Amino acid sequence: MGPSEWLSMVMVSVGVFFFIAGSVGLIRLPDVLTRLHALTKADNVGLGFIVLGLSLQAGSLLELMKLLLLWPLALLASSCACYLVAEATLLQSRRGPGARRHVR
Amino acid sequence: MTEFMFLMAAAVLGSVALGLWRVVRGPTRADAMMAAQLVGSGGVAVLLLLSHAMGRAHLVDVALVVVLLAAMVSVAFVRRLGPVRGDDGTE
Amino acid sequence: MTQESWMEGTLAAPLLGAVLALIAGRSAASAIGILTALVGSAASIGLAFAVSRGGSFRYAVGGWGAPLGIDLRVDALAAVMLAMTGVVGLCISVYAVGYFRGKEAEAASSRTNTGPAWLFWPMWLMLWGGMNALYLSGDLFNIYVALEVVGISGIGLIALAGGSAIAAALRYLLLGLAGSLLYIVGVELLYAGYATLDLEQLRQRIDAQPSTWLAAALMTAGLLAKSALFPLHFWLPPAHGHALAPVSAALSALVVKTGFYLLVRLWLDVFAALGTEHVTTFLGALGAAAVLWGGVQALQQERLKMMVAYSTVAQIGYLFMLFPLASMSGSLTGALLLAVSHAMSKAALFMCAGSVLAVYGHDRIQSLQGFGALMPMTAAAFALSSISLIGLPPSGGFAGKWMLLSAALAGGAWWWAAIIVLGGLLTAAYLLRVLAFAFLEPVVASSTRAPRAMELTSLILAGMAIAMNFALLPLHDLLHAGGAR
Amino acid sequence: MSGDTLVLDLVLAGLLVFLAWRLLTLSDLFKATVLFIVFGVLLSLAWVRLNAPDVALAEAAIGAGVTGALVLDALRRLDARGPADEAQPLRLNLPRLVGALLVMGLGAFLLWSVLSLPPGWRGLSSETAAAMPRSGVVNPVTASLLNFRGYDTLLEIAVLMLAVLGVWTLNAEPMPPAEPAGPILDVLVKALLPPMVVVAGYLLWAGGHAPGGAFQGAAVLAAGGILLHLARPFNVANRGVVRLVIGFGFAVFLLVGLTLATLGGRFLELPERHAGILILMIETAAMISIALTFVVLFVGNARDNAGRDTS
Repeated sequence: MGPSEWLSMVMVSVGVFFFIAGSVGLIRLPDVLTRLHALTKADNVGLGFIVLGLSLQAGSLLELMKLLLLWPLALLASSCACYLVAEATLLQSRRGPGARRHVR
Repeated sequence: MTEFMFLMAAAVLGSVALGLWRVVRGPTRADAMMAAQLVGSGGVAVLLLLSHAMGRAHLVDVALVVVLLAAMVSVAFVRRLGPVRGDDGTE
Repeated sequence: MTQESWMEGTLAAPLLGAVLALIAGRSAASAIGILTALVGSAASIGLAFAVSRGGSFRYAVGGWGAPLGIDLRVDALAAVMLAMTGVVGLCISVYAVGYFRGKEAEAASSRTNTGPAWLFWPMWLMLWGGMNALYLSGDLFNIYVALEVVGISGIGLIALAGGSAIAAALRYLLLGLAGSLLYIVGVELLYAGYATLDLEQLRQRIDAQPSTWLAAALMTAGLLAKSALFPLHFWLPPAHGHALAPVSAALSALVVKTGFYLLVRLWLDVFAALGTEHVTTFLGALGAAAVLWGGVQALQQERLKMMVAYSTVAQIGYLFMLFPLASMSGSLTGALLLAVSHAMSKAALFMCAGSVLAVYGHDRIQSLQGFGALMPMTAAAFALSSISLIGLPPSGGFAGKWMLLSAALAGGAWWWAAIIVLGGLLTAAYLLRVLAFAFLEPVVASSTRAPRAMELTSLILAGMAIAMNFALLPLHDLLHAGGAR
Repeated sequence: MSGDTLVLDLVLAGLLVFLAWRLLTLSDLFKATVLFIVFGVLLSLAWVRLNAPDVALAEAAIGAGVTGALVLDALRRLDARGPADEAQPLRLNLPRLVGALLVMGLGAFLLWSVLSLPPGWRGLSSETAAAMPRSGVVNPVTASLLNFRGYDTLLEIAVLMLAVLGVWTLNAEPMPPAEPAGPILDVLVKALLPPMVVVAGYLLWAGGHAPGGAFQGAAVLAAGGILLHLARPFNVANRGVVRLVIGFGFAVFLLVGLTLATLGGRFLELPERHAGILILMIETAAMISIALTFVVLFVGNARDNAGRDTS
């Protein structure tokens, strides 16, 4: 195995570590917002490392391009989604428990 | 290397399984949404790892589709079912 | 024109009409519908003549041929079903024009919206196209897809009535999906065993494996549910009883025959090598139970449409008596004749019920006193259809039952004969009960009239059901020439 | 299943079974919905492991994505009706027990019959391989769907079209108004729409030689439409343009088939030389129609005024 393989394996391992850390955070942390924080780390960083590690091994330019397109999309999507969830949570807690969102 | 990638894929899947505990446990709807998101990115990671391990480049396409669809579903979650119940454990 | 072009017309006309009606929308849907119905029924009748002259043939869609591609198989059995669908379908289309025009006039006077009533046309033509595809098909998976087309368009059509019909449509959907699931699992098992989906190739390769028996059982269960044979009939009366009149006519007269047709194909042809005597007896016994149960239920109904719907439950039972009698000569001719004349008389009965509803605003049998005087054409249609359904001579129903009866007696199976006679008596009881009310003095004078097109088409269909009496010999010849078994 | 993949496959299979069980027994519909979406993603992974990437794509896009959004939408409508009766947790009674035993028996039998398939069972793969050079495409799945068994696909497209008609017959209650979209949601929509369109086009094109095709492309395209609708609700009532697009794919497919029949071939017999371009044409039309179909299924038939019973 050459150095690029080793580097790939290290990066993938780091990525997987972040995934596991994210899940542990999702289980252990006390409230919605902190759990959200943990999850976003897993999403963004974990997937990022895995993509980086694998892109070292990409077989073709097209594959590399797709891999490198994929991560920013995932980053954008999960960050925005987390923001939206957090916003909804805050709105909800301001209105008090039991209130329905669509009731104005 | 192949074996390593399969094992890593299994590890990501395992962490997704851990996250599912949150879905079942709750207590708020936001938690369940988060877990669904985790499955989205976890699924993508598994697909990418499998793409390498199984030697099938086009699995990256499947991952791309999962990313886009997961984003849409996340928005659907928030827009359709923002947390209706009280937060911080009151159910 | 060649056999092939008649077949292509039969296959494509309703499908093309459906999509054109959809694109055209409210303004032109009914015109496209009538035009399509004319072309489609002409094509299917032409096909029947072509088959009677040239015999059965196969047609490789896409040019690949089985097992890779899909082969259609057009024989006399298929041709009869297609022609039946064509003739009854044309009448239903004409009736529907009058029916929806009447609804519109009613809506205009009460200033309500008729809503999406025009959606009837694309869905009905698609249903027709699905049935044609199913009768033409010689491929198990293709049949599955055709079943789906038939099922989904049927659900949409039932839902058109709104209100309580929605629940009936949903139940029909769930049952249809369950039936499809059972069927497709069976198909997968057969494909795993014999690496083909073609009916003819399957017939040649089939042997009595356990998985083949399981496949056969699953497919049969699915198809029995779809053809509403007792005891899987429970979904039919609410669905057919709540739908709009032209929809009820199409479902009760035509759609329930698709499941029966497929079971005939499977058990009397494809699976024949399995040694199927106890299965055919079982199917016949279910049919006998359906005849009795459906008849008794029909007697107790207070609404005309529900009564007619329960009558369908019973009449389907008759068709299934073919299975135990299939080895007797003439039984297939008899069952087919019964199927065709039932299609005509049942469509006519639902049309009559629709006309009655249009005039009276309800269909409670007790309060329909004297509708014979108010609507003589409808009453005549009702009476003629009743003659055929009961099986009095001369009528298609009589000839069909006669053939089955003599097949049963020739085989010494007097118990099947007894059921046939008993079922006829039950049918007479519930139909004559309505007719008795028809010819009493009218108690209400109603100024509303059903559109002429509605009353006339029901009368024509009922007349055809009678005339089917004389179709016995031509049908026999067609089956002979077209090589159905 | 070699040693390399054993752990992964066991975890995956175990998770799927666990999810299926929880899904059926949870009394909270919301959680069940989440698990349903999760189940879809994992099922797509299972299809990957079974070497069926085309199915994996369809499952990820339609099974998890579009269907998930539909179920969420339905759940919101139930929510809006006020405190719905929470679904009763599934208890075991005698009929259910009998049903469960029957299904398990059937499952066991299916398993047995799969295991008893002759070793090296190939189905029709040698016939398919022999016909591939004449099919106009390289991906055998696309060749089957659009050429060898294109007639099936034509009728499947009819089923999708019928689904739209079915939705139009129902007068759904209008969706309760949502909060206006915030800036972040706007950014997300603007940023995601272009890649969605590109990916849909890519999948359509890739279908000729790799997993992909009209259904998968359409699902991604539809996801874009649904996303847009979620941010800024719009109406796709049965107007002329909408109906034209819905019927377009089916009409093109059918007309191609009929034209070929009148030109001397058989119905849907694609001439070898032009098969590739005809397939692309049919798929493009189908993709556009199917995408709009999914969007209509999601948006529904909410009328401006309260849904009136029009029976």
